[in-house]
Parts: sequence; structure tokens; C-alpha cells
Amino acid sequence: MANGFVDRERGGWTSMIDKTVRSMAEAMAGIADGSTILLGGFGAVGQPNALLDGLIEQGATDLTVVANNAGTGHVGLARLMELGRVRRIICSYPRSVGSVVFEEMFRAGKLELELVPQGTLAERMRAAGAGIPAFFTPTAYGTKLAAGKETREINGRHCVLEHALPGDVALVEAWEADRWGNLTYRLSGRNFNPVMAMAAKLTIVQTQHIVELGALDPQCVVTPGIFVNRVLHVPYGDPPL
Amino acid sequence: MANGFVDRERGGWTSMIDKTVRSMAEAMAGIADGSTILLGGFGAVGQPNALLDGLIEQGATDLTVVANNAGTGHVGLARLMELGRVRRIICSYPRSVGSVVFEEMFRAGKLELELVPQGTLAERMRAAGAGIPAFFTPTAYGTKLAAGKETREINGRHCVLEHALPGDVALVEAWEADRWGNLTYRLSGRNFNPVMAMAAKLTIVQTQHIVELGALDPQCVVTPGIFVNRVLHVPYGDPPL
Amino acid sequence: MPDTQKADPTEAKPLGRGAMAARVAADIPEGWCVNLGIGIPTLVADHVPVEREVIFHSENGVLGMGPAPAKGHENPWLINAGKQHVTLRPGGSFTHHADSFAIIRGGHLDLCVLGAFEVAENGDVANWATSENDTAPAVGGAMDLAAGAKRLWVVMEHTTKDGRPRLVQRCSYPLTALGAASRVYTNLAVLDITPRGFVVRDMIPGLSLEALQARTEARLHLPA
Amino acid sequence: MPDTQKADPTEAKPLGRGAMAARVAADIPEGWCVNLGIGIPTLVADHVPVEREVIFHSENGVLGMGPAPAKGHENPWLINAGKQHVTLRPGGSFTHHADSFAIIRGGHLDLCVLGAFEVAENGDVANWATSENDTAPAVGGAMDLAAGAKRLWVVMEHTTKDGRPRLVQRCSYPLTALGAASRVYTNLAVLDITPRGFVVRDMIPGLSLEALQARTEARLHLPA
Repeated sequence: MANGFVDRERGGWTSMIDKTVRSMAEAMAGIADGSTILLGGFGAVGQPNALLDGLIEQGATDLTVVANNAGTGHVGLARLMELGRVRRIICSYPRSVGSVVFEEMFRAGKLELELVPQGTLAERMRAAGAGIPAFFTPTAYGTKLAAGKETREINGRHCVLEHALPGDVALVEAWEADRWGNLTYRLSGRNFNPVMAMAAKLTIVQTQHIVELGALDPQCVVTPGIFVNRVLHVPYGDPPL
Repeated sequence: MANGFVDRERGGWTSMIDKTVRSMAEAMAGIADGSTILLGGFGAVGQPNALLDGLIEQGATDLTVVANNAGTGHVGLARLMELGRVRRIICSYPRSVGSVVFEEMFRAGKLELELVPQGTLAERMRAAGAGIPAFFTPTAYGTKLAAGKETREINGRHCVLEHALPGDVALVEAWEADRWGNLTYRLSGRNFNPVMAMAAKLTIVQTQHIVELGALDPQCVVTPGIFVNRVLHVPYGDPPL
Repeated sequence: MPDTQKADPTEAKPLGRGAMAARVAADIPEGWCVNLGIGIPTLVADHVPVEREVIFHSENGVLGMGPAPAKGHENPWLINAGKQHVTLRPGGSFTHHADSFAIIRGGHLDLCVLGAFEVAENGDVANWATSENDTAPAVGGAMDLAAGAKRLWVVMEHTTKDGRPRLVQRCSYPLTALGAASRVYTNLAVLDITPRGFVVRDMIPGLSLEALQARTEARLHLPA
Repeated sequence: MPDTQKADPTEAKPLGRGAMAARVAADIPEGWCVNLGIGIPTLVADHVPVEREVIFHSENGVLGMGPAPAKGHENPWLINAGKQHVTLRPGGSFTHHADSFAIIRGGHLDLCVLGAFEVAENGDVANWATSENDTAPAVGGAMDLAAGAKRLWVVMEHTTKDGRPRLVQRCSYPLTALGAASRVYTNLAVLDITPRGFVVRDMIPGLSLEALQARTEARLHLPA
């Protein structure tokens, strides 16, 4: 977390917190086979596409991927699945326009699916980040997505017990980042990114902009750097229209 | 929530969402005896002092008050207690410098106390606001503050089951507010205020500044107006040093 | 009030998608915070006049959506839960997904409008999977919305394309939520869901109650 | 390493509050995120050189606190959990209370330093109530911090004012958390809490292990 460097003004060695990394290889270092990967973004907005390509390159396999969707076309998450690197996907909306790879592999039994209501998915990760091992929610009570789950009536509402969903790694797209890892997001690019950033042991960020420490308004930081481990500057540009 | 007014340019009646109220009496209208009042602020910062005075004036009694502290001196919350209007206080740090009224009344059996760890207090209100009727937390496991509570071991951690803590009314201090009730806070004046704003049926705000709709950066709004019912402009000034 | 005199159903003209959306929009008062599902529900926003301030919420953390952007003026960073480009009104704001669903689950939305396959007379809703054997259905935020909003209105065709009723005694498709819906807008009628079951509030002109009942599995009631 | 040769405890000079805080500060590496409790722990920040970037957190939603403000330069809106005026470093940020305790409870703090009345050889900590009959004690964030931070270090006098040991076999005061503390800094020594119990890491000059043991209820061990 702290990189040593020579402070020329002081004329000696000192160091400082600097979470920025210089290369994709450095960003991806150490992601192990069997990891649970939390993948930010909603639709095409706020998706860490460069990091996904980096993960494809990096080689980790037997992955569990947590994302709202299950990939489209043959790029990014769909490509990772197509390469046989994903064992299990946890998402709320797997089948969407262009989710051909997912549908084929799922039908062929080459992919496990855990379908989770979108809000429960978000809350389970928030719980992981917040040290709440389990919580009760009315969502999904009485439906097949609650099958086999513990239930309880609390204040007249039927609830389902849901467990925290922590990640080994979170891949996040930010708008601005500083060397402490403080992050902001762009409009609806925020979505799952801050929740996943807090829920993983290793949070890796691709950011459109790197700013000086102190340049972000302390009252407008969305993800404090305490949740972030590595920041890679990727001026990726706008999502496709 | 929607106040009718004559739109002179259009020459007819129209209306718009306007949560601002013109008087303290309007802000306090309808607070019933027996209510649970969530009281924002931490230390002297972010305390809705004007609203507290308004509540004292308004007359509701047999109150349960949720706050981090139990009041100091003979003003605000301490005054409300001294007047015999508080039946029960739920807080994390009742005994502090100047908490003379609380200490005396508690010792005399004139006040019930529910002592809650500060993080559990915050999370119980967040849970109320987020529709989570109960959650497990490791905090307080094995201590007397968990006495009688359901416990469970989850992933090797001993946890206590805690229930949501909703309020009938939240009294909140904001820095800026618009007519939709969007709020920002000032530095550490944020504290419990946003959590309480989302946890109450009726959220009443005193704000240092009223701004035009659209003047707040949509990415820096801390409490979206959906959590707010009434906004009173109180240019209260800085907390005491 | 339903008109039980005119009995010829062939004269009644079912509402189109836009007209169904407009019918829903007419019942949304100023000041409500509303989430609109994918499909016909999304069209509802287009039928709420801009000067009537209704705060539209989308699961992906957008509160205060405005009219659809003009072609060529889309902001690539601003989409709704249906992945369509949207605009933000003055007063709008952004949250992350957990906070967005805190708004939903915490009962802060005055209304959610969803499409559905079936609605039962006890308010059960089925809108996410067409059979128990649907192997990879997508649920999205439907279960959270149905369980969490203060009111759930369903808008859908009164029957399937092959004429099978969608207003049923008990849902045959996998449920989204139990007892959640309080009103149904169809291309033929508006019905409240009450402890008695479906109560007809409104019908298209030229349709008889008998004709409506013939297209409905559950028993229809008239307002008390 | 403890010096067991010099046996005269009267020659050993216990550390003062500032020196205890400085001793803790010496063990905090750059880059750690640290929450400091009220009392001696708060003093620790003053002994971390500003050029060593340590991110100090306070329960009331302040992350990245800097040195205490100069007299007359306090910002009335910026306090810590002890209600003292503080400053914010570049890179600091604010959260609300639920998010602040998500940081604490979620295991994101590298370290919490608390004062205590007693610490047991199994890591139990008692720091919030002086007796079972303490009628209105104040717990604040101590239980969340003790249960949530990656590491809990305790800093306290080795004995009470009347000489009763605070490092005990089992706490007699109401507990803050079970098995939470991993290290204790006292005015006489630094001790790790291991599966064997208290292991003496460091002692003040002139103090013998026997003298330290005489002031300690629990059995002391030497590093393996």
C-alpha cells in the first residue's frame, strides 16, 4: 500500500500512500483461480471493461462472477465465460438482449447460475462490506427464489434470511480517483460500483481521471479510499450510445 | 406535499412539490404523544436545536427519543426530559459532561434507558429506512448489552440479532435544502442525520440554507428528497466552539 | 362505472399500449415518487405532463428522471433500469445500488408500476418467469419493487394473445410477490384488488361486465 | 527484550501518558487506517509524524483526520468522536454514521486503539462499565470497534491507582468484546496476546520480569 520513493526536497527516503499502479499486469497481480469476482456496472454504464480484458489476459479460472447481467455479445464477461473461465455466475438479470454465450453455456450445463433479486444482490454485498453476516428481507418471500431459505415473520411481515456476499476481488469503474483511492463516479455509472468496492478483499479500480490528493471535495467522495486497493488510470471514454 | 399556487405566467392554477414550511408551528404539526423521535447530531455539531425548541413548545409528551447522547445542561433534549416529556431514551452515550438532567432522572427512575452500541444504533435505523426488519451483527456478542437477544454463529463469528429501529419523526439539521427536500450537510454535521432522515415516517429538517431546485449537484446530494417531508429555513449559524 | 346495458363486446375497442399508459398516468398525483417497470410501464412517464411534478425513480440509482432526451442529445452516462437513455430533472440525484434499493425496500416509493403475466384476486403477481421450467429467467428488481413499494399497480393486456385470462384466482406462473398488487390496468378495464377480490372501477366504452367477466378467470365485483 | 537481571522495581520509571501514546505510535506503519479511542489513544495521533501517512478515522464519519487545529483556527463543524475539534488532511472525506460504522464493522480498519479497565489473557476487553451495577454507563462505539477492527490494541495503566492489576485471567468488569485484543501497551510494558496468554514484548528499562509479574494477575510469558 505504501510505495517508497526518494523525496528530493528532503534529500532522503520517505514514502506515501499511493494506490495507483502503472500497468494492467500490476493491477491484476495475484488474482487466484477459484476467486469470487464482483463486477461493477449496469448496462454499458460504469463497466470496468479494461479490467475485464485484463482479467481475461491474466488467466485466473474457475471463477465465480457476481454482476447484474451475464454479459452480451462475445466480449468482456461473455468472452470470459466463453473461454470456460467462469464456473458460476450470481446475477439478477442473466438473460437479456445479446446474452447468447450465457444462454448457450447455461443450457449446456457448463455454467452454474444463482439468480438473486437485484436489491437483495446489492444488499448482500453491502452487508459483506458492512460486517453484517446476514439479514432478513421481505423480498422474494413465497417465491421460488426463496426456496429452501429460512423465513421468519417480523412485525407482521414475512421475511427471508439472506447472507452477506463478499468478493475476493472487485473490479470497479470510477470517474475520478486520487492516490488514496478516493473515488467519484459519473451519473448513473455509480450503480453497483461503490457497493462492490466495499465488499471485496481486493478492490481494483479503473478510473477515467486521476486527480491530486485533496482535489476531490471531501463531502462528495462516494467511495472513501479505505475500500480501495489498486487504481489504474484508464481514460476509457464514454460508454457507447 | 404539493402546495397549490397561482402561476401568473400561465394565468391559472398549477402546483408543485414544495416541502418548505413557513413556520415552526407548521413544521411541528401533528407530532403525537407517544411518538418515537429520532434526533440528529453528534456533539454540538449537526444538532437540530431550533426544531428541538419547537418540539418543546409543541407539547407532545410520553416520547421515546433516539439520539447518540442524552442531552447536556438544561436546554434542548435535557430540557425536554426535565419537563417530563420523555418516557424512554435510546442512545449509546448517555453519560457525558453536563448530562446532569439525564443522570438525576434516570437514578430517580423517571426515565427508561435502552443502551445501544453506537454502530448498532446507526445500523438499526439504516435498516428501518432500508426495509430490513432485522440483521445479525458481531457487535456486543457475549456482553450484557446482548443479554436476552437471539444469537447465532455465522461463518465462525458469533452474532447477535438486532431489529430495525424506525422513528415516527426525525429531527434533522442540514446545511442546504431545496424544495424537493434534497439535503447536504456540513462536514461532520452529517453524522446521524442522513440515517435518521431515512428511518422516520415524518422527517422534519431545519436547514441553514435554502437553494433553488437544481442548484445542488445531483452527484453530491446526500439525502435525496424522497426521505424528507418538511423543510424549515433556520439560518442557525455555527455550532459553539 | 361499468355499463352493464351494452352487451355487444365486438363494439368495444381495447386500448393500445399508449392509451393504457395514459390511463395509468392519469391516476398519478403530483408529488408521488414512482418507479416504472420495463415495457408499457415505462411509457407512463410520457403521459405525465412535465408541469405535474412526479419524481420518477430507476433501480440503477437515478431519482428524478425527466422526459426522454431528443435524438442526438443523449447523455451516454445516464440510463434507466431498462438501459434506455434518460434525462434528469432539476432536483434529481444519484445513489448507488444499495441505497437505491433502500428507497425501494424501505417503502419510500409511493408507487411502482409493473407489467405482469398474471395477477391473482388475492394480489399475487407473476411477472418474471413463464413456467416452473424456465431455466434461466431474469428477475431484475421486480421482487424488490413488488414487495417494497407502498403501492403496486400492474398494467398488462387483459388476456394472452390466445385469449387465456391473466386475471386469475391463483397464479399458475412462478410468483414475484404475494398479495402485493392493489390495482390492475388492462386494455379493457381498471380493477382494484380488495379483500373481496377484483373490483371493476372503470371499463372501456361499449364493453359489458359480462363480456369482461368472460375474459377473466377470477370473479369480478362491482364497487360496494 | 525484557531484562530479568535488574530486579529493583523502584528504579524503573513508568511511562507517562504521552510516552505511552508515543510507544503505540511507533508501531503504526504508514498506510494503516486507524481509529483512536478517547483518552490516551487520542494522543497517539500527535506522535505519528505528519509525513508518515496514517489515515485516522473517527466514528462520527470523519476519515483522514490531521493534526489538532491551532488555537483560534478551529472549524466549528469539524469534530471527532471525543467531541474535540480536529482538522482534515487532503484526501480526507466524510460519511454518515451508518457508513462510518460499515467501515468499522466491515473490518476495514487496520487498527483500533482503545483504553480499558481490564484486559484478559484470552483477549477479552472490559472498557465501558466499572461494575455490573453501573446503572447508566456509556458504551459509544467501543463494542463496534472492538468487534470490527482488524486489530485491537489496548493502551492503559498497568494497574489501577490502588495497585490492582488490570491484566487479568478473566475480566471482572462487564465485557466490551470477547477475545478481541491482540496487544496491550501499559506504562510498564508491551504485551502480545497469544494462544499462550500474555507474551512480554517490551519493558521499561530497570524493570524485572518478576516485578512486572507482581503487578500482573495473569501469568506472563516470554517470546518463544
